[in-house]
Amino acid sequence: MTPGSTLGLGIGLLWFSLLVLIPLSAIVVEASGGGLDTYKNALTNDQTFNALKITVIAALVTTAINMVMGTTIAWVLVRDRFRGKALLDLIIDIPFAMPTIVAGLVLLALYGSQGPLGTSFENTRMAVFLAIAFVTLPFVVRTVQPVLEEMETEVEDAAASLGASRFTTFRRIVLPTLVPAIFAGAALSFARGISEYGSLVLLSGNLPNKTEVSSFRVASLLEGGSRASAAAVATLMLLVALIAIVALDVTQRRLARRG
Amino acid sequence: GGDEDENNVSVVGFSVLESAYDDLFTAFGDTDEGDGISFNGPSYGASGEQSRGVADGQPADLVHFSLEPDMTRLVDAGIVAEDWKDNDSTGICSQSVVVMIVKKDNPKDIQGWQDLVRDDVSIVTPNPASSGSAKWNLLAAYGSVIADNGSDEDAKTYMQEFFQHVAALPDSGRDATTAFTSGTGDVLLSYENEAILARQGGQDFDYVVPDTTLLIENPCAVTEDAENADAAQAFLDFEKSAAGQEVLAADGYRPLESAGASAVTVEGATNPDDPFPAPTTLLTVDGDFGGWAEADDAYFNDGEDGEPVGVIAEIQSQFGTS
Amino acid sequence: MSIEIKNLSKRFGDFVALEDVTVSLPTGQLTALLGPSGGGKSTLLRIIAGLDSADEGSVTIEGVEATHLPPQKRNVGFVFQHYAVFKHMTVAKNVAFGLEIRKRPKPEIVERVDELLKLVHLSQFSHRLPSQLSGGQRQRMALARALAVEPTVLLLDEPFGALDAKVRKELRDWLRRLHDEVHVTTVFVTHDQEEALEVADEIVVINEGRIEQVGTPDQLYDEPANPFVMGFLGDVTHLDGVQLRPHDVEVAVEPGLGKGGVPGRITRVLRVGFEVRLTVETDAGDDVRVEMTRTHARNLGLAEGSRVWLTAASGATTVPVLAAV
Amino acid sequence: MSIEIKNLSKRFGDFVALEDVTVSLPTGQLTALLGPSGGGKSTLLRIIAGLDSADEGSVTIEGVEATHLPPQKRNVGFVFQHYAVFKHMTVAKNVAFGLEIRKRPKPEIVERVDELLKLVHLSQFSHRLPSQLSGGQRQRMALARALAVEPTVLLLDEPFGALDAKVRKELRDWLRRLHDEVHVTTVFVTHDQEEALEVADEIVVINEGRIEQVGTPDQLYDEPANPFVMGFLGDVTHLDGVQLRPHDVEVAVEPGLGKGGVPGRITRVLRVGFEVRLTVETDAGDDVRVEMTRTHARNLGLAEGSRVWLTAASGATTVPVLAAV
Amino acid sequence: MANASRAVGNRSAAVTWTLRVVVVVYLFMIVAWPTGLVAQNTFANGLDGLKTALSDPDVTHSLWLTVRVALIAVAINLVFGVGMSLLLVRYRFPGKRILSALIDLPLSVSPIVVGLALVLVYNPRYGWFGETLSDNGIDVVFATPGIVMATCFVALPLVVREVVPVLEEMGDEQEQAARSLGANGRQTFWRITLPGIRWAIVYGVVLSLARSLGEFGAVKIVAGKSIGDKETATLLVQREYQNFNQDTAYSVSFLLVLAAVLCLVVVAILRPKPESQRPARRKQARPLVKEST
Ligand SMILES: Nc1ncnc2c1ncn2[C@@H]1O[C@H](COP(=O)(O)OP(=O)(O)OP(=O)(O)O)[C@@H](O)[C@H]1O
Ligand SMILES: Nc1ncnc2c1ncn2[C@@H]1O[C@H](COP(=O)(O)OP(=O)(O)OP(=O)(O)O)[C@@H](O)[C@H]1O
Ligand SMILES: [Mg+2]
Ligand SMILES: [Mg+2]
Ligand SMILES: O=S(=O)([O-])[O-]
Repeated sequence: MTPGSTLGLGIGLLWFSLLVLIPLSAIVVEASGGGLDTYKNALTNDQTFNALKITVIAALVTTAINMVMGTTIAWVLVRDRFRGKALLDLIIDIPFAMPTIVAGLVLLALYGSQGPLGTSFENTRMAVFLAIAFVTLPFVVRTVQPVLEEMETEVEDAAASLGASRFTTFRRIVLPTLVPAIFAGAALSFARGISEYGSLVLLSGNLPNKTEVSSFRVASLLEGGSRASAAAVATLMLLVALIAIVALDVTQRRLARRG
Repeated sequence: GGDEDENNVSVVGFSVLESAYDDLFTAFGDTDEGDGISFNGPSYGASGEQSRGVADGQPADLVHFSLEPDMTRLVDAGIVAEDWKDNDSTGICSQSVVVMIVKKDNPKDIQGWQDLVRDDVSIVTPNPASSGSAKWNLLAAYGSVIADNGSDEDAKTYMQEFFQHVAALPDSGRDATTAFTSGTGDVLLSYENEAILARQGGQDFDYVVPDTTLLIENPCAVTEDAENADAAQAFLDFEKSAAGQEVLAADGYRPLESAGASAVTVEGATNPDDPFPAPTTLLTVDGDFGGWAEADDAYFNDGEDGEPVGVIAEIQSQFGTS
Repeated sequence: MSIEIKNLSKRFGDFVALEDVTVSLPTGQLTALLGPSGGGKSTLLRIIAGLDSADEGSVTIEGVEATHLPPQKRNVGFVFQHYAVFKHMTVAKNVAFGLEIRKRPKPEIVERVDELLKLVHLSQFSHRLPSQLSGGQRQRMALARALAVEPTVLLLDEPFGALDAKVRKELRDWLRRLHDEVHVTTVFVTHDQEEALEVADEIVVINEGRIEQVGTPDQLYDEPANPFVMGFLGDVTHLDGVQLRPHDVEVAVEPGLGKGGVPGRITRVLRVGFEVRLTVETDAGDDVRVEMTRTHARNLGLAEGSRVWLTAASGATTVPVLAAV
Repeated sequence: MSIEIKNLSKRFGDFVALEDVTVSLPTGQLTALLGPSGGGKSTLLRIIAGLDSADEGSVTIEGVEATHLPPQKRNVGFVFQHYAVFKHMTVAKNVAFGLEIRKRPKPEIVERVDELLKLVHLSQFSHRLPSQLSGGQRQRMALARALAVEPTVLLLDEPFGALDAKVRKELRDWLRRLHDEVHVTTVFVTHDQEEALEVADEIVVINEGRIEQVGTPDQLYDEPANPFVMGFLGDVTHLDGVQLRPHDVEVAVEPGLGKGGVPGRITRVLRVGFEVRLTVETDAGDDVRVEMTRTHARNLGLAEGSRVWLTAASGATTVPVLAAV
Repeated sequence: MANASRAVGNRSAAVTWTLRVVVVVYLFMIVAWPTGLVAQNTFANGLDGLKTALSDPDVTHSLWLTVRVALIAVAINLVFGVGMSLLLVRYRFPGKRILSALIDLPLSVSPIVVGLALVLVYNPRYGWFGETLSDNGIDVVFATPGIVMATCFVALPLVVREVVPVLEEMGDEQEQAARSLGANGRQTFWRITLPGIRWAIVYGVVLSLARSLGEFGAVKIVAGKSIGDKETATLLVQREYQNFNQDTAYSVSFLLVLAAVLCLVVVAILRPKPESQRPARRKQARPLVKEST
């Protein structure tokens, strides 16, 4: 390290701490201020528990959908050729770039009772799934796509020349290669799903025990003045985010090691 | 907000106040006192949350909450003067009553408090942890039993049934309206003015003033460290004047008696020419619940400071919705 | 019997990659497909393997009409330049893959994999992942994998192209020896003429989608069918209006009888091993390259600046310069 | 004057990459650093350039003590194996870079760049981006770029390692000629002994962080200081307890006088160009490799299966087998 | 792929079409159609909705604030992102791996948690640093700095994630070459490193911009529900929608979606074309591949 880079690192770390690390630790400290009881009280509250349950289930279900659909989409984007494919490629990123509050509005416009489909998904579990599926759509696609692009088609040729059918080649050669990327995308998708807020504001109706997710729970505890309880739930969510990041880091390293 | 602007009054109000205040700002601007005073960056939200925000440092020259305890919090924090009640209106700026908002033509025929606990009815009311409207609604419900010669035990039993029928507890009065209009619940408990405002805004529903209901009194004050105390006070005076109350009345608020405002036609009221029908029994917090200082502790204390938990808060927590 | 290719053509869009190719690759031999980059070698090999399909023509493998068989039915082993290893499987699993596909009994698979890994000297690496092997080791693994299914023919597409010179040389010898042991019909692609000359029994020279010549290494070297083959198979220099190999230029230190040779002066002497490479600038100003043994050079007392007379050796393979590519 | 390296040592953690290296690289010459992979060649070159720093020892470049100078102060041209071209700049801009950094006047830069591009035969490509050049062209550009700043020494780290065989050979000759024109002190790293033998004036053999021998190509080839150098500089075979070069084995078709030579039978005959490579299996069961000219082989009538007697040629460079690496 | 082989390329037409249709339908139902509806709703009454919205000073205020905040946040993240990427790729220091993992953290933290975290530290009354800062006249929470910080937080990893892989792939050889040609550290950065990563920076910036323009939850917590000069466009969308002004909500949403899609189009145009549009890889790669073990 040169003196210049050490200074740069210092400034960078200071900003990162002020912006991210210290505030996130403040949450843990706030929640731990009242000892373990704060956690216990917060988490034994039925409404909180249900909110966490709904959130985890919704995140898991949508992540599972994303693993299948995301891989399929990535496959089609890399291996298929047809007119308008570039447009599809663009569309994938829209959920990432679109403001979440607008995402909720947009889904409401189609799937709400005033939408052209005649479905009235607002204030139902369906709405929660839909919103989370929308915002997490790009993650698996965007992690799997580059791996598929990198993958030498020669490997599939090799499997074919060794007698493997196309399905066997996919199952035994292609899929195992994609698995780390699929899981990396799934980790991101799950983390995002579990923390979703904006897209649900106008869509989910925030019904306790029914469509209320953990972010809303934190917001409402905060609005109700229960900062410690809010921090306790937030700590739990942070933990999940951390686990997701570690999982991501590990899978990426494994991918790299495999070379 | 608007720190840069010398004549700007920053307003912090409870959630449903916005459109009435917009009209008041305009009317005040036309008066001599109001000339040149601006109201950039007003903030509206659940009353309790807004009050906590100001206590936590959100800048405010003028605060207007749903109910007294939210003002008391600021008095305790030294942000509002102890003597904020020492005036003609005893610190109150606007009045209303608790009403029941129902679907168009009242398909479930909801007329009174007992109808709310019928099997086929689900209720939307905001969350008392953050919302002022919620506390008014719940007290009205509780009081309706007492007024019907019920005991406290009867009232508690009723409240238990009541909570079983609650479909949603949104954060603020306004959120509750949004939830109801987007299809949640059969009945929404809210301010009469909110019902009228929503109908003015084109929402297609009816509302019912039950026979027994509670008088809502929303307190207001200029803060101690207001950057623009004079302007804020001038606005407050205007709000409480006959002219101000007439503006508020047009937006669905029941005028303060002390102002001597003349009657106005209120679009959106069930009967625009007799917009504010008197209920058979009108409960008041001071008259029926011993004042807010007592009532808040007795009914809504969440027990966080180790004090006994309020009656309603306890029932609510049994249903896991807090 | 053998691999029979008849009137094969292949186009990519407008581009003709193979044009009416007819050739027979003999059973049990090691045949090299030699030619410059883009000549169509890989395309031909991939069509034999069924990894690409021809536009016209037919392929018969050991008597079986294979033109329309999918790759997995051809019983052909294919080894790719960049190995195409299955990265997520151990070495042993890679080798076992084809056998598992064929649902061979477990013990048989284990035994055969052991045997093959011994053959390619990778026994001690059987539990490693390919990423933990060197390039040469990976290529040997790819070979073992291809051999595992006992293919009737083994096709190798520039099997050593991605390796560095030293390893390439080693693997070359090793392939030759392996073939002498296993004797499976083998076709390998290369664009390195030395590799072809050293390893192959028979060489097929392909250029621009056409076959230029087929023959043993000696035939190709001594009797090139055309200037292209001559130039591609070895060094060529120009002397007196003909192309010939540098070692076919005879050097004299005084003018000979008759025409007397082309006079010139040595501008550079380079010794590599037991060979000496000279650059001679003729009086006409051309550079001629000459190769001879060190002994011969010493006997003639050649050094930089020496005056010499050059002639083509009798019996030298020569081609007129004008026709040169 | 020259590059003087004194008692240089370099460790990476526990690993000793260079151990007490002392060597002097002569001014104006083309010196090769030759050695196997991992020997420490790049490390030494990078320390000379200032891109790495030594743990101990000193570096003097053309009389200037340079041990602690940063790279930009050493006036050293460095050419990287993978070219390290500036991808976003045109060829001309790449070459001009060092001059622009030195704030030379515009017209001078233009003139010098033109001149250099002419030197490396890239004039017509001056406006292309590096991605539009072939590997060989990129490497020539990298060379021009390094030469632009008129370095006192030019360092090349396996300059042709990433190129394919044919281009590598071309560039090798070209580098030799370029050096004869420019005469800047040049050090280049290679692990290909043929490249070193062909191009260098002087060769430094490095192995495992130590210098094994320094000398001219002929010295190294004829008088290797130890078995490692012998083995690294050329093919080696074993005969009768000694190591020697295959072309130093003499072949007779009947037993000679006295000891009579080692009897054996030819198992393989391989002709590459004008050379013939034989494998002889001695009666003791060893394989001996022999090289001779084609004429010689023809005169002796050698073929697979011929019975022969082998002796070491008189004057052959030999090393006892036991000491072999 | 250019050399899609027969074994790989010509899967049965049925499978190809099924996958294609499934993907197109899914994306249409989940993304394309709903997004299109925003435009449709915005222009239901021609340009009136948009005109009305833009004549409301609160709307213009919020749009202007959003743009300003986004630009500041992007600028901060740009400097931080490029600097951090260089450090992470080019230098070794203890804790590097942890840092590089932690930098991704903001991607998976709930915006509400972000808001709460910032409030806990920067609130002027009880925040860890808020009191001191506020005593010195620096307001963070309930003021623009807080909104900027919240926005910085959520978009923090985007530049780093784009730049790090490019820096890694680029290697340091070009930089060393520049050093050996006489360039000092600063010259090397501006003339070699920066041009080498400029496209990655552009993508990072454009993605950050899209994300910053759209941040909602964290800002909502930090900004204090104030209308007008401390209300960002997304907060306004929520308020207007809940105040029964759907036309304004749709108009502002439309503008935000337009900005997001524009960002994506820019990225799509700038990104290097995928493999299929370059010359065949196997040929291109050959001279460069050297096996290492
Ligand atoms: N999938 C394809 N699409 C278009 N052109 C192709 C395709 N595959 C090969 N070609 C072209 O066909 C010609 C022959 O290619 P082929 O790969 O057979 O050459 P090669 O002799 O193997 O060359 P190399 O030594 O470089 O591998 C080349 O010009 C190549 O560009
Ligand atoms: N930065 C480093 N960290 C740790 N070890 C290193 C580093 N650089 C080089 N080495 C080690 O030092 C030894 C010498 O490396 P060097 O690159 O000088 O070898 P070389 O002779 O150039 O080999 P090659 O021909 O493969 O390029 C090698 O074993 C290498 O692994
Ligand atoms: Mg090929
Ligand atoms: Mg090296
Ligand atoms: O704004 S409320 O306090 O009425 O929710």
